[in-house]
Amino acid sequence: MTDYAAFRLEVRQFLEASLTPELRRAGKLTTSVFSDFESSMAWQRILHAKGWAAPDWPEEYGGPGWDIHQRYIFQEECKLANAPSIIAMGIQMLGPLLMKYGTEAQKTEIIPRILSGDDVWCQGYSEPGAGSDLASLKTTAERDGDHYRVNGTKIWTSLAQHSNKIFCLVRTNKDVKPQAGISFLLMDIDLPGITIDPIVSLDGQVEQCQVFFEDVEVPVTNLVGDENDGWSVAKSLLEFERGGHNFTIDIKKQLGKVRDQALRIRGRGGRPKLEDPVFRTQLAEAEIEAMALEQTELRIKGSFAAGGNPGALSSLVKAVGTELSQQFNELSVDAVGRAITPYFPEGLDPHFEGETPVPDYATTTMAEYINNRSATIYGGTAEVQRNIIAKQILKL
Amino acid sequence: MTDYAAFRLEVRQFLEASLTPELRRAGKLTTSVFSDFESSMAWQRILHAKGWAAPDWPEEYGGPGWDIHQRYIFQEECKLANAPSIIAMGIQMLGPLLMKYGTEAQKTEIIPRILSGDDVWCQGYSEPGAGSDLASLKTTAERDGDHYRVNGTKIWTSLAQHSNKIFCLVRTNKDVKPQAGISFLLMDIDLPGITIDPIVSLDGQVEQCQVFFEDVEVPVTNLVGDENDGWSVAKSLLEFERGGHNFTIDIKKQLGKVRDQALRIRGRGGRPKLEDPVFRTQLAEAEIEAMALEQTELRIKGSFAAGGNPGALSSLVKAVGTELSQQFNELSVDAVGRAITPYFPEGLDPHFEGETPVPDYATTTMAEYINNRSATIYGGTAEVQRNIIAKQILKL
Amino acid sequence: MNEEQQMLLDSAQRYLRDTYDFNSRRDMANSEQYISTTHWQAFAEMGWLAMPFGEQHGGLGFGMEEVALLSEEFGKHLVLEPMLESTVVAGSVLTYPGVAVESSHIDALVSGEKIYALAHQEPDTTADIDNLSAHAQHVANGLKITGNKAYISAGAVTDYFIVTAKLEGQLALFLVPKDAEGLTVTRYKTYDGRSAANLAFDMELPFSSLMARGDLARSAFMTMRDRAILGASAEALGAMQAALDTTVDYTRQRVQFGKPLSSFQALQHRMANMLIQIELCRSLVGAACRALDAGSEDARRLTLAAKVKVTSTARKVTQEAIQLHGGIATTDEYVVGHYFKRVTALESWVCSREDALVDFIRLTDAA
Amino acid sequence: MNEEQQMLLDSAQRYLRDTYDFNSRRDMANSEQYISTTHWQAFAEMGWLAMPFGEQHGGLGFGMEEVALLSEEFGKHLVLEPMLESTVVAGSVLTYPGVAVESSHIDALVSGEKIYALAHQEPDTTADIDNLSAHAQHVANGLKITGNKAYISAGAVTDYFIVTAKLEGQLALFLVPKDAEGLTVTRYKTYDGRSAANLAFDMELPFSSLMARGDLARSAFMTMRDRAILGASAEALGAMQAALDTTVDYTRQRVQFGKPLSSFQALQHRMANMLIQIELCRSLVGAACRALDAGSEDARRLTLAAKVKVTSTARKVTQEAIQLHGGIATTDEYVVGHYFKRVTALESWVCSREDALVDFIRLTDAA
Repeated sequence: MTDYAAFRLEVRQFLEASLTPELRRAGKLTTSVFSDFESSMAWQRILHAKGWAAPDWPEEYGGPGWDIHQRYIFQEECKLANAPSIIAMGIQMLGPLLMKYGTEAQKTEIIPRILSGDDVWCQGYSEPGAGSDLASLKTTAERDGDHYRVNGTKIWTSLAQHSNKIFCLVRTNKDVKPQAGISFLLMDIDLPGITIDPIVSLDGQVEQCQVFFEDVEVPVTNLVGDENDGWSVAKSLLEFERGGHNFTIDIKKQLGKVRDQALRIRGRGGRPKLEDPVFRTQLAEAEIEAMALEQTELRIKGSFAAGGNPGALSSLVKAVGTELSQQFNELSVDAVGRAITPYFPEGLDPHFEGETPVPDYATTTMAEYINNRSATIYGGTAEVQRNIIAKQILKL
Repeated sequence: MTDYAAFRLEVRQFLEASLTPELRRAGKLTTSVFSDFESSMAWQRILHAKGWAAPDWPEEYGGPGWDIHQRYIFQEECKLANAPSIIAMGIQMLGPLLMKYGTEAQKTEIIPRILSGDDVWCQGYSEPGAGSDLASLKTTAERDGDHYRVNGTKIWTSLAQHSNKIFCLVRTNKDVKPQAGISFLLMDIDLPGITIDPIVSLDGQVEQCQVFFEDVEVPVTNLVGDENDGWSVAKSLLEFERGGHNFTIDIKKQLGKVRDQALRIRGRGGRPKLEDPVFRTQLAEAEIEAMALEQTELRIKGSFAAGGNPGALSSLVKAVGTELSQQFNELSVDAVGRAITPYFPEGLDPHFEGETPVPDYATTTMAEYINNRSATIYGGTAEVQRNIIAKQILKL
Repeated sequence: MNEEQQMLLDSAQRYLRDTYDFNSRRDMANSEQYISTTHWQAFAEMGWLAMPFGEQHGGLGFGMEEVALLSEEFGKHLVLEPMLESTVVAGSVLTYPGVAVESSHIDALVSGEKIYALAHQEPDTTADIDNLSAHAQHVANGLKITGNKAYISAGAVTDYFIVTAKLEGQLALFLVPKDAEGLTVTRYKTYDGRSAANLAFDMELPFSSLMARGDLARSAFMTMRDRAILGASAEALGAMQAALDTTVDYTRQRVQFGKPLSSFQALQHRMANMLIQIELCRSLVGAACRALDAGSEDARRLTLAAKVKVTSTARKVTQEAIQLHGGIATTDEYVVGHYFKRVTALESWVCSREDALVDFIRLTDAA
Repeated sequence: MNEEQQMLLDSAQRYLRDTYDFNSRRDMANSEQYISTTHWQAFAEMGWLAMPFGEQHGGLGFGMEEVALLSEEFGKHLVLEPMLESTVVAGSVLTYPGVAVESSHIDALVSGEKIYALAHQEPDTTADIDNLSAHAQHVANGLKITGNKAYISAGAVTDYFIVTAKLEGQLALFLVPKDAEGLTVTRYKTYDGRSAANLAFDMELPFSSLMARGDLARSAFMTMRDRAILGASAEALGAMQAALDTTVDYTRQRVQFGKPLSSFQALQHRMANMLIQIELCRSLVGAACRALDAGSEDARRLTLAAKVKVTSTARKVTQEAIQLHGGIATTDEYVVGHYFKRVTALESWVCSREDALVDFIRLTDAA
């Protein structure tokens, strides 16, 4: 049996030695699922050198060969040590998908470059006007000899401005049921005919883009899976996206942060806000929800480990994890009060060294609150998760 | 301008003089919208002698000629003085409906007997299998000369066991759209072919019945409104039922009750539960909701008084009033804790004088909690109210 | 689930399905009897009353995990017999290491011959352990104890009460037979179809009736409370799962406005929310039981968390079950309202949600 | 609504519709200017900056009802200019009976020539009036005041700060020009597209800068707070109503799974709930304004109730508006997220929900 305590110590020592103060600052200043881009990539390169860049990957593809508990410990320690996040589109999404559906050529050419960070991938799924109804997508890829000619647009493409590659769902057949005519296609992002429009988010920053395709020629060898079979490829990816995340780790971090904030803010009577019985009770109730979520994630992990398929339970965890995380955002907002108001984006740059109008403990609070509203929208909205539960578990 | 303070005093003095201890006990021991039947009727006779049995009726029908504020004051004072409730089916529902749709004969014969309590009316609307979908009702009335022959069944008929009259919605034409073939019919409840099955409610008591009709012959003169026009008659009644109630009065009473309970129960550290800051805060939040509801009721009253039609706002008040009232039930349950458990129906009889295993302040708590779950079901469910708001106000 | 647990579950499901249909249960609840001696004997014969006891007591040595399995089934069938009160709660005190009690009592409990119940709650209070009015003092040949206890679950069928009182400023636990001189037992039914009693006492007891005092009494009490919380939570879990299942079935069959209710998206989302909340409870109750059985450091904190979460969820879920049914659910002859009444009674049994939350915060901040 | 109110509302709606479209507002918020002097001048010319002042100050003598009408429109259009901060809040203090201030200040405020704002909040605290760190003491030619203030709304465009500090253990109010010696003003933008400032000071002021102290200061402060609460509540009401209207429009147009979003019952019920909650807020805000204008005994209690209710509702409604829109609402170029940011900033402005609730309880229990 694996000695998990020893493993945790090993991870902790590695993080201690490898995380520079700038990287830790980047982790601390993270206000969404993405950290500062350069910091993320720098951290990925460090992890890659150690063989730890893709904790979930099998050893044959360069994974560390960890079991499910080791992966959890690793994630948890990274979070506690304020490591920047690793960009998910390559390692979490495309990598596993290519292992399952990719050709040999795709596996040998693409997967190593995902791991090393030589390629940065972004995801082209959503379209303006499609939203939760992915099957209604309109971007077309017409076969023309050994190429597809791609026309259309994708939206909410995170980090497209930093990426050199994009994977897309495209319509290759209009004459069948919506879901039957979709294919999964890989592209270089600098192909002629691709343009990228950054989208300013509500927090004032750019994380997402709209990508336009005008007569873009893509070799047919860039297809993943069979032509018109992109829907099943995509669905498996949605499941990675939904089930691959350990919400508890993030939420425990949030809990610690709120406690810290509520200790630093003086409430009525000059006593720490944490001693206010009403606030303390709300925090305890949220903590109990977090414990319930944690135990549910452990149940799912146990079921995975026993070879089971948690199925729609991952929808449950997605719904609860995102909503609970939003609840912690609100507790943070309640705790720090007026300190959420300053808009001082310079202070979110890990390299900034000047004075800020907002105290350390509240620097990211408002941006996190704003950005995390998306958590119940992307990767299947809260409503879609409930539809899935109603259909697949309750059979309604 | 009316001197409302003087009016309030007059009402208060009358109540002081007229409410016997037994009647007040009946009021106190009320666990649903209905008080002990005999007490209600006794109180109605006393009010009738004073000319106050039907506060909302115009003077020509024997109403006291009060304006909207006087009626509110009267209701409020009755509630505060623990008067038993007056049964609504005659005075609140059928009376105003006959004034609007009744024939002259119906007006002169029926209305005075409603007022005096000589007739006790019950309502036959719902059917098993119909629920919120009133238009799908199946009880038929076939024309046969100067009679209808009625067959079918009605359910949730409150106090049928105590009534001598019933008004019903019946289907008089099956060949048209469901809503178009409905008529509104009055019946003696002792007609041959009518049988009454009491329904035991969840609190162990009987308040509602199922009524069966087998070839019941009803004179056509008992029709209210035109044949097949029962839907518009019924709809106006639903509006009386929805808008006629001042939820704030009941809820303020509940608020006072919870405060009293929370003062009597010792919580942690032996201090009154009311001093527990978490409970006190919950109570304050509920009180603020009650204030918002009160001000909304006043807005509607103002709009009524100005000749306006509050329309779907009465759905809003019904939804909020019933749900808030349920919230106060829960606060009571939280306040008294384990004292809700004894089932001791003898203690709910206003004439009972023995010992009970449950303290005064908690005698009705559990029965109220149970019975009030129906508040969001009858008179248009909480969901139907939201459908109405979505359709009529939001135009969705 | 291991093989033993599967066998226990199978036998419980079989027995309850075959003998414990809703109508028979309802007749029993409405009768003048409080519990069925036939069922009680059957429970004893199947070993259910011996479950958590060690082999030295003729028990099966099962842990809270197995108690929870059975309690969950009891919740689904609204079982009236006081397995939790006697076996789990009283049993936990009687067998707590160091507690002074004659072994014949344990034999009587395990065989089902006698029923035991905790008498702790006092009138006009919540169940705070530190503010008892009942008090005891030494007298010539034993102890004199004076006070009132109220709302004792299963109290009408109880043979021996475990009475809490202050003795010289400390918590003390007494074993008191129902017919003790100076003890008045007022028996009555409860809204969840069970029985209860209030006690008024001013009685002299032999010294042997003092089972524990001081730290021992306190730790026996707290251990008992953990088990009561988890047994009740598991029962509530069964009740709310059954309430959801009933609701799902009903909405599939019930047609309104030309479509089954189950096809309305607003209702689908509400049932999905019920399921989500139930599953979260299931995770916490399971984890707390395993932690308790393993003697883990975080067992009590998980137990209190389970109490808080299950109490709110069971209330909400059973309310929703009634609302989604409509009128039918407000009648005595339909099952779903009985789940609502049962979980309401469980809310405050032995430990209130509020007490659990306060203790949870205390434990959390002390860590 | 009376004729004067209708005229005010009409002119506000007209002006804002014609000149304050979302894109111009967004450009202004993203520019290096904090507010539009053109708008500010227009506000002054239309008398909006004079609204609540008596005729002796060249004002219109309007009450909170009229301020609320205008604030609600400001909320719908996300107006950036500090009418609430300067006219309503600072103006309330400057014109409070007994407060010592030169009338030229009021002229400057009413004409829009100068902007005034409250500097009360301190770093690392909530806005508790009884726990100020800033303090003043008498010195040779006046007073020396020392301390820090933070997150002063409109602070970057403010000419005069109304600074709270303790003087000999009592609350005192000072009027401090932005360029006072010993005062450091740190100006910055806020997430809701407006400006703010932090102050650090260790300065000597003439005795004339002390406007009020002790009971007078306290009652001027509390009156100001009532007005700030209701102005902010009305603005939040406008913002949440606009958020709902936008959502209703959007779901009518947006097709998913072959149907407009607005036809999904689950979404209809959620929008109905938004409407219900907004209407409840509207009732409370209206009642509180009328009570304040009439000097009713229950005015403060209604005001605090409005604060509590509006704060929770505005948060929930604008969150729902984003959720029902989906991705589009998380972008800077779409209006609905800006309502969310604005009501979030209003939550803690001058008075937090928590403070309002505690004071509400205090008033209720004292009655």
